[in-house]
Amino acid sequence: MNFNLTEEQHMLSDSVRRFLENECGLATGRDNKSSDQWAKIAELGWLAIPLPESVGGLGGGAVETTLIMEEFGRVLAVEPFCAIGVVAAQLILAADSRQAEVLLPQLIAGNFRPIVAHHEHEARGVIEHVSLQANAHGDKWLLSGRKSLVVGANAANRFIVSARTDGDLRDRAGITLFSIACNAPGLQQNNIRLIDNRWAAELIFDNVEVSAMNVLGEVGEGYRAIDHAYAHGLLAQCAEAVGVMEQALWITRDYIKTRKQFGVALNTFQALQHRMAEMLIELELARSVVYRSLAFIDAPTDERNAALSLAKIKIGQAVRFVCGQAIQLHGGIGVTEEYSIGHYFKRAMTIENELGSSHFHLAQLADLELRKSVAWVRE
Amino acid sequence: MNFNLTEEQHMLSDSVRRFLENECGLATGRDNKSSDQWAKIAELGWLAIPLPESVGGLGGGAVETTLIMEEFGRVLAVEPFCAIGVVAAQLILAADSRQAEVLLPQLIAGNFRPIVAHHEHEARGVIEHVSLQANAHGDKWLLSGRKSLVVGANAANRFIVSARTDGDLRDRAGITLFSIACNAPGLQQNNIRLIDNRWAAELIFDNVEVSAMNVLGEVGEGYRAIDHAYAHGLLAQCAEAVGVMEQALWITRDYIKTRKQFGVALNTFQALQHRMAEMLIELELARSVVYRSLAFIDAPTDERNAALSLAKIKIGQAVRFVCGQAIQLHGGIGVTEEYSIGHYFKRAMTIENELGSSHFHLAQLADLELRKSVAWVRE
Amino acid sequence: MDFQIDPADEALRVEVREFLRTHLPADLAQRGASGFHPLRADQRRWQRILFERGWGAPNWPTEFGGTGWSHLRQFIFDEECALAGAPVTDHGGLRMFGPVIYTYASSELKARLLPAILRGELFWGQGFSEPNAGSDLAALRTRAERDGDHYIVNGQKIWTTGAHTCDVIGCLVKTNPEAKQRGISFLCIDPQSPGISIRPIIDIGEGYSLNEVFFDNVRVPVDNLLGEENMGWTYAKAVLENERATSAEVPLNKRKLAQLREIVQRECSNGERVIDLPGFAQRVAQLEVDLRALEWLTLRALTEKSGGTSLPYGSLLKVRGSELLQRIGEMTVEALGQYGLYVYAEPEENTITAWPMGPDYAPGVTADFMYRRAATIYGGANEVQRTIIARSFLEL
Amino acid sequence: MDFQIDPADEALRVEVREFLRTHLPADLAQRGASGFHPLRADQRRWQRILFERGWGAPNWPTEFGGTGWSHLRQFIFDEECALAGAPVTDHGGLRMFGPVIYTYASSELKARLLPAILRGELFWGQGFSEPNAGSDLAALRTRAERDGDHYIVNGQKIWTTGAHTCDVIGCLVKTNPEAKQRGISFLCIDPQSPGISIRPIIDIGEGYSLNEVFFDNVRVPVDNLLGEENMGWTYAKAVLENERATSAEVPLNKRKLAQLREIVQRECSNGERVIDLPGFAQRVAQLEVDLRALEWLTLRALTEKSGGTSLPYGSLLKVRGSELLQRIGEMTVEALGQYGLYVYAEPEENTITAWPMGPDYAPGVTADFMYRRAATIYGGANEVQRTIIARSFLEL
Repeated sequence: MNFNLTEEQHMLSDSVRRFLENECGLATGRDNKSSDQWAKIAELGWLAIPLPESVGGLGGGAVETTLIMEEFGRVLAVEPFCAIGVVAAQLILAADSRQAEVLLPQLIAGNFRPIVAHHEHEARGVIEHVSLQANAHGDKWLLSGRKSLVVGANAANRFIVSARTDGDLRDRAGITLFSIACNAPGLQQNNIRLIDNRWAAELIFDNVEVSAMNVLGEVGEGYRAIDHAYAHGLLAQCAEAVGVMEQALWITRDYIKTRKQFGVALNTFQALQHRMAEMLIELELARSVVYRSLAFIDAPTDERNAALSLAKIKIGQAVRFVCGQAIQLHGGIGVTEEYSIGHYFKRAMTIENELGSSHFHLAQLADLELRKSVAWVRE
Repeated sequence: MNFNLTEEQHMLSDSVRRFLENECGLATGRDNKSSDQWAKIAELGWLAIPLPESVGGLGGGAVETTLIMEEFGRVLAVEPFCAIGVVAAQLILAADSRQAEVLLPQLIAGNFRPIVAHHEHEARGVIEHVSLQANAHGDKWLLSGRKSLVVGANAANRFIVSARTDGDLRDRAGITLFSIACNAPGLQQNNIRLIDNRWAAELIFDNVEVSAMNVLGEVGEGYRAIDHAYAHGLLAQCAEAVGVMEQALWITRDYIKTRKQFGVALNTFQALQHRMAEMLIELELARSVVYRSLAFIDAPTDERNAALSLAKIKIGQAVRFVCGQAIQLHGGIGVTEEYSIGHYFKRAMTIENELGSSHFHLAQLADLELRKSVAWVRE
Repeated sequence: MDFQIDPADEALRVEVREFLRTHLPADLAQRGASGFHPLRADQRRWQRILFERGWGAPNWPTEFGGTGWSHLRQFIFDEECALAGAPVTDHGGLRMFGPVIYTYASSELKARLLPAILRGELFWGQGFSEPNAGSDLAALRTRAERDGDHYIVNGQKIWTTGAHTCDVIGCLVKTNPEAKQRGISFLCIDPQSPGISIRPIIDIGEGYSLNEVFFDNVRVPVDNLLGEENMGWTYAKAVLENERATSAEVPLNKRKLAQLREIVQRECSNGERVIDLPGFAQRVAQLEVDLRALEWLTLRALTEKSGGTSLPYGSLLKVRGSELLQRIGEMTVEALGQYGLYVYAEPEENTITAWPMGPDYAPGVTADFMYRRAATIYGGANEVQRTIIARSFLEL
Repeated sequence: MDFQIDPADEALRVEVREFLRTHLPADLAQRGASGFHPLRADQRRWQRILFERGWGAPNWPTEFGGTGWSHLRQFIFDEECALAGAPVTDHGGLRMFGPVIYTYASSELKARLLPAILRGELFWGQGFSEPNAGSDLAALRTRAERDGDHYIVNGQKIWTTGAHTCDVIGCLVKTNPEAKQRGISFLCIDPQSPGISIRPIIDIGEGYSLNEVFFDNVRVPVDNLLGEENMGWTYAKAVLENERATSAEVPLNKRKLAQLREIVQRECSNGERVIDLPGFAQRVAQLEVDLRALEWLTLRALTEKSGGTSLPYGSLLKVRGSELLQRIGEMTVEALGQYGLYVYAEPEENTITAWPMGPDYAPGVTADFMYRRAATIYGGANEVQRTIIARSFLEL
């Protein structure tokens, strides 16, 4: 057990931080274009780092992903590293090893920018919720239905869509993954800006035709890969939240040391000092559950998901508190769009609500509590 | 709408306060005797005040009860005014108007000290939970089962026992009230001191014989009276909590103005000032829900009980916070048995846990939320 | 003590509700309920409607065209208006400056200003705060120097709500720079005056209601002084005192909670209502508890005379009312699912139509939630309120 | 970075667990799990058992008879002991004074004291706090004046845990009343010395572990000075530094949460387990979340070198660990229903039998919950910890 970064990890953190600070500013995403920075990001190798060598990666793993994401959080970058480099990459890796060998090198090179279209409005955190239908039609499939909150869709040059080929709305079996061109006939894409200046889309499928060749993995067997990909996505988002909180905390610290009220600097007020102490405590507890999640990321699915739910609960609660209080300690200026701190709060809110709120994950853990027997408790 | 005490109400508050401060000290209840003060309390007329003139009372009501109970809370008195003067008296009043005319004058005089034996361990706030069985046996009844947390049992000279004569464990119908001598054969009474120095008993009934004459009200119809009595009891306890909080707050205020640390009086620390401001806010919000409950005490049962659940939630949360922080602001001395403030916290804990915890009542209100329709919400 | 509401007061509630049902235009109500900042045009229309009903100034005495209602009746009126989604009326003119005018101003000014406010023809911006005088209002530095029958005003105001659409800015200015609180005066300034520049402040809800206002040798007629020179601090205190019972914003909180309830009933997950998901009903119930407690603390404040030993109701209510607004908002955003994360730009007209995506109750919820992060800051930050409570009442 | 526990460390856990299963006497475990204060006789027996296994001092270096374990292994050992209900070992001797002795004391004192501590023959009272020096320890006033080969001690200590049953009281005393922190020394005092009087302090759990100790011209041999005169503050700081990673009391919190889980599974309401009642499972889950977060923050503190820019782990952990203890306790009391309100007097023997009423897991729960109201106060009140965090790390 060792919580110290290796030298390589230190260098990775530093270089990501330097690049993002210089090249990706706050709130760059308000105009809806696919990011200019993507080619550079690919060039820097960040997409390769967490992926295995068999697909052209550098053989890093979830630890490296969290290091990168923490830096993304720190500057509130909007580039879809998590959507492409984590969720889509892990999905492809887990779904279809043959395809992975073909597709991931292109993803690493930055040419292939797949975005996973999986979320549906009524899912509310339930991964297996898939209502979009794929019906066999000769040797093709016809997809109809809706996806929403497809974050990063504006940067995509390919969608990977989860669709139901069998079973009921929340069955784990019967979910199939399809790779679809962004301009496929019958596919309507409505882009919308999110409050944290990332862009998302609602996708409406009206008998979109997909050939059998474009099924990723086995028909009906998509759930495992989705679960795997979203586990990695959730962890990445938790790490991002740590970066968000850390930066919000230090911006606030610096602000209250200079800002005066009633003739003295704000940092001399004990109530504010103690509030900031609470913010630091929450930040470090949040960081600790990210580390804990890393210990579980390769554990059996149930254990892994329980650990991730636990992390998301703590992270969600912490990030709302830290960023909310960051605004509070700033006073009026904290509520203005042109100052930075409010944007940290907005990112906090999207993190809290995107992959199942902390309340959703608390309900998941509560279910586990109910299933524990006295014997388990005693052990 | 008028929140000012009348002159009579002022006088009542003052006189109760004076008597309790002089005659009933903190923690007088550690030795298990029925209170010496009961005759004096009866003499002062407090038992008469909330009862109607038809039973020898003075025609006051729930407002007067809350005024008295607030004073009981203030000094942490252990005399069973709530158990006898509120719960038992209201139970008799609601159960059987003929009996009430006979029994309540004696109760008012202080000779008759009935204690309601209704609570059972598994009830956890559910009023209709009665498992103790009464089986007809000729023209008598035989009672078998257990009652617990019979607060004030040590002062009783009669028990009023709820028993099931029909129906299932939590049916409202089929509950019957019996009046039973404390030394009835087959009745075992185990007294135990509570953490707040009041005394309670567990009562074990082993075929205790009761004549039909000693049924209060109609057979099987006891629920309504119990519900009424416990509504008044809950309100009384909420008012008591307000007194507990208020006194704890001012004791703490006085303490931190004199106690020094790091060379200065504690009250100069902003963090402590703000904590005390929070305590005051919680106290006054708690007082406000007691007033609100008084507006609902004679409302239809469902509305009344919803209002009381709401009050209990706020009161339970407030009293734990205020009394817990009262200890905290005292520091070490707050955790000693010989200083007063810890006892306020202990009373807080019994209030929170006696008639359904605030979590129980929150679940009750949540059930009501689920039953609301969109139409209701819109109205 | 009497905890039942007076039947006559209850009758007023019924009357107001009926009036709103029949007289509040649907397009105004739609925007009013949405959470977006009110449009001046809507406020103007609505004020005119209220004026015609005789309810133009619920908080003013009858002699100046007000209703003469008790505090409780005003509260009932506010509640009904909020629940119906009526546009917020002009807080500046009706609540902050109106009372100062009818109490302290010359009869000339009264005649010039009060009827115009009542009829919705004179809207006010609030020029109180400055960059270095937020919660510490007495530290303000905008100066007004006498020059003949004019004041020359120099300085800067911030957080000036509606400065860009108002007819007059009510400013606190320093007329005696030597004194601190005793050198402050109330001055009415025409926002079109030469030397004034207005810079928009966009809030984190991406809405526009706030401004910075810069005064560069602005000439203001001496006639525009409200009351006496250097007495502004006294007036401001009186104004703030009037606010004490309403600082929990119970009417607004009620509307927000009703909106949350509607959303958790309408939004579904796999066929189940969101309210039925684990924990949601208990969370709504807890908000209801806290709202009712605030409501009854407000009722106490409304009916109790203020005085020396009285509770600092305004501070108590401000702290918990603003927190509650944020808690309700946070849960509403969550209840909306993805729609809580979308940017629905603030519409420039009152009819809100053709949103790109989502149900009609979604637009404005998150914008308002974001804006209300300021609720624990504006009107004296909650930290300042706690200090007031501790010092003034607890004598710490 | 490596987030997996070392197999050798995991093997130690298994070994300790097995040892506890076979060597921890059942009567000791019953009291240990109950929440009542430990009995000295139990501590003596248990220390002897640990000593014989070679685990008498998990936190000492091997040269003094300790295990030489890493912080992480000590933590694993503590966890297993807590979960098994083993008696708390002598915190004073093993954690606070032992390290001062083997680091700073003369070899004569080392030889006299360390083996006796290890064998469970020398128990320590902690004479740090004074009535006016609680969280502000440096304000202490108990004086020790040199008189030949003795010190004459006058003054008063408070919150002296176990003074009535210990073999030696380790005191911080003023040897130079002019200096503040630099005038403090460590002195070992025989509680039987003439001039010492001990007054019990009963805590609000109605338990007896604390005392006031009065010193009236108590003669203490100069040999009983630990290390150098006037260096006590440095030693005390070192001692407290050793404590930093354990201040969340994760092992104790784990035992308490396990106890809560057992109670909510065993207690029933109308045939349903209490854990199945609305909200209970979510509340337990939330406690689990907070405990795991604390556990992993503790693991970081255990494995990270302390240094200049390091987090003030001790303060972070102290604040949340003590709060968690109180929250778990509060829920456990509620889960017990009526049994949470009964006074179960602290038994004077280790075998807890024949309670008047209630299940065997009830006695001690509420007593401990009450006593732990002090958890946010002792060891430097949480308010003081927040100030330390703000000043030392955030540089506010």
